[in-house]
Amino acid sequence: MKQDELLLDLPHEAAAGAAGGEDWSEDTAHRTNEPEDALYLDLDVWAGPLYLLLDLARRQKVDLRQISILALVDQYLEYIDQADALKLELAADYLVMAAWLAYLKSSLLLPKEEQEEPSAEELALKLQLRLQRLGAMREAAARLMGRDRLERDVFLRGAPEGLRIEHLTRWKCDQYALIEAYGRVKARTAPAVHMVRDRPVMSLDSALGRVSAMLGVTLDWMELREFLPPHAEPRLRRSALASSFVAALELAKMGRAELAQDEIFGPLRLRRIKA
Amino acid sequence: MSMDDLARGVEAALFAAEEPMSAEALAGFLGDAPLAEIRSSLRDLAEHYSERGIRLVERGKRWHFQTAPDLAHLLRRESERTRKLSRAATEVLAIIAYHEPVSRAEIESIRGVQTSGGTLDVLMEAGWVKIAGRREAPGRPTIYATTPEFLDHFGLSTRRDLPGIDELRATGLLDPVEEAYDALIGDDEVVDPDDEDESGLEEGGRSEA
Amino acid sequence: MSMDDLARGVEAALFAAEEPMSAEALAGFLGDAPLAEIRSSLRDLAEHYSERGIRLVERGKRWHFQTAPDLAHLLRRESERTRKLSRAATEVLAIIAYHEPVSRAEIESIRGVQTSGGTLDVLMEAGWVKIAGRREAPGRPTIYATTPEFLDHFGLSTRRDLPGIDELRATGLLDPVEEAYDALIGDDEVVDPDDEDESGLEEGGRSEA
Repeated sequence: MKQDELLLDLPHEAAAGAAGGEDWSEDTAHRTNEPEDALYLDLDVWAGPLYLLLDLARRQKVDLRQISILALVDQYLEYIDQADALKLELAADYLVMAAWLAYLKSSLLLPKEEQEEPSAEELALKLQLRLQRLGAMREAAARLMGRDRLERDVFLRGAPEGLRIEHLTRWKCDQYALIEAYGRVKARTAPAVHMVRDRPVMSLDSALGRVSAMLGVTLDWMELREFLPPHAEPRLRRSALASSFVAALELAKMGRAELAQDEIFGPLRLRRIKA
Repeated sequence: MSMDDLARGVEAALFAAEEPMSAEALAGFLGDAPLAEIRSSLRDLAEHYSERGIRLVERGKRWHFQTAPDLAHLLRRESERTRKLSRAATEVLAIIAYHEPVSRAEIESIRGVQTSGGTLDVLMEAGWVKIAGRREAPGRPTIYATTPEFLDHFGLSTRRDLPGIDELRATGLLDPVEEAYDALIGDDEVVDPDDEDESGLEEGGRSEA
Repeated sequence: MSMDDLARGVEAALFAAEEPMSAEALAGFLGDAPLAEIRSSLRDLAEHYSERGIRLVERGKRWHFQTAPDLAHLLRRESERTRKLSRAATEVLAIIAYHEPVSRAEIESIRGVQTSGGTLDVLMEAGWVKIAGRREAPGRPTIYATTPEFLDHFGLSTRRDLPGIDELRATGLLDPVEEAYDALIGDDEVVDPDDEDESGLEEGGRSEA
């Protein structure tokens, strides 16, 4: 199967080189009416080996399904010979196709037991199927082009008035968006009122009072944390710690207390200095 | 319904022509047909089309097809697009709804931003706002009010159905923090209001300390 | 000759329209008339115009007026799009129309030659062929299909009107070679390939004859 594809694909890959000449304009009616015995040498009209084969097949004047591949191969090879005799420059893909067809022919003539896979019959049948398909499409194209075509055979109105289209915009907005917008406006333009939030704090004054009162009770060292209100919520506790620390410094500055700390970040202790 | 070939040719030629054609031009086009026959075909065709959706009419000796004048109203199509009202337009609409009738200057002073004339046009095009006269004040400014369609569209039976300031505050819609935050991060980004409150609180706390 | 207003409206709309119109589009234009009535008007109008110089035709579910084909000799002119196409282009167009959607590799495998990019461009520029997405296959190749303009231009009501398409389909000529081959020789994997081939060929030969 692989080999088959490779071989069958070779010609059209090679045809890539000749692709420039592939787009010519050509009258299909003229082609099909060509007399059978014409010498087919105007290479210009062939797009590639498959086309050439198809045209050769057409000249057998039989259904493509009954075409003799062997006869076709002979015709092709003969054609190439003739062209060569006339010293026409043959595109490489024509020669590749010729070589492949010669191989196909010899395989077809060989006894079946000696054949490799895929068999010559398979290759021949596939070639035949390809030609049928290409033939069908060429015919379809010709019939399509021959239809009553717009702007050639039939015409649309030359100057249509056109249908007027009025574009209306339907605006969309919902109740929430409306109310929210109003809230936004009011909030934006409301006079700025700064609300100070009620926070649990211990002021420096009350810390000072509390620390000095507690220092009066004992002469022993006390850790700073012992001065904090015992059941305070965490935020008040943080505030109290800060205020108490400042109060302790204040007391030390006034000479009423002394501070000690044994290590960095260690517990801070203080005790009263006797007056 | 059988037509002679000349009439068919005239009909097709006039149909396909890009401009009106005179009887002479048609005759030339149709293989030098006798003018009298062309004219007779034109009359027959005009008669045939007299009651139809299209007419064959003569203008300055030249003939052309056109649609029947009484169908002009049919040959208009309205295509609708739906568009979301812009933020600015929504604000203006809300202000009009809460304060109507209001002048443009009043709208601007409430919004705290200049309002482009296009915004009011859009609201009037939408059919939600109308001009409600002029204020008897210096300059006699135009004043605006909402329409019954406005109430319909927003599912309100009366303007009094709109929530009052207190209710707005209760729903958090007057929260200034949100507005400040909006202003900070730019427009329409919707933020989870819970997140917003919390971050607002912390920020406030820090700045106080 | 009196016509109902809907038929007159349909006639006028199609006459004035710059593009072919579907029954749905007409209904939209004509104040949301019932589709069934629009369709019945279209049939009546097509009947009315069947013998005249202009025709009402359906192309891919869209309708338009055009001149009668037998008057082509009077009106014929060459336009950009009717300039003779290269044979390559006409074949590629036919292959796309009969096989759509189809990839470039598939087109090339039928034609046996490479297709220059220009050929597809010409067809796309004419508005007859469009890219119809990608095939969900290795390499995700671009696939091509015909357009509504293709139907318009070649006077086809639907792709089923493509000349000979039923026959081509029935005879398997639209199937790929491999598939046709497998169908011919019988699909089963058989132990002895030589036998298989032989019988397959013979069978194929018989069924073809």
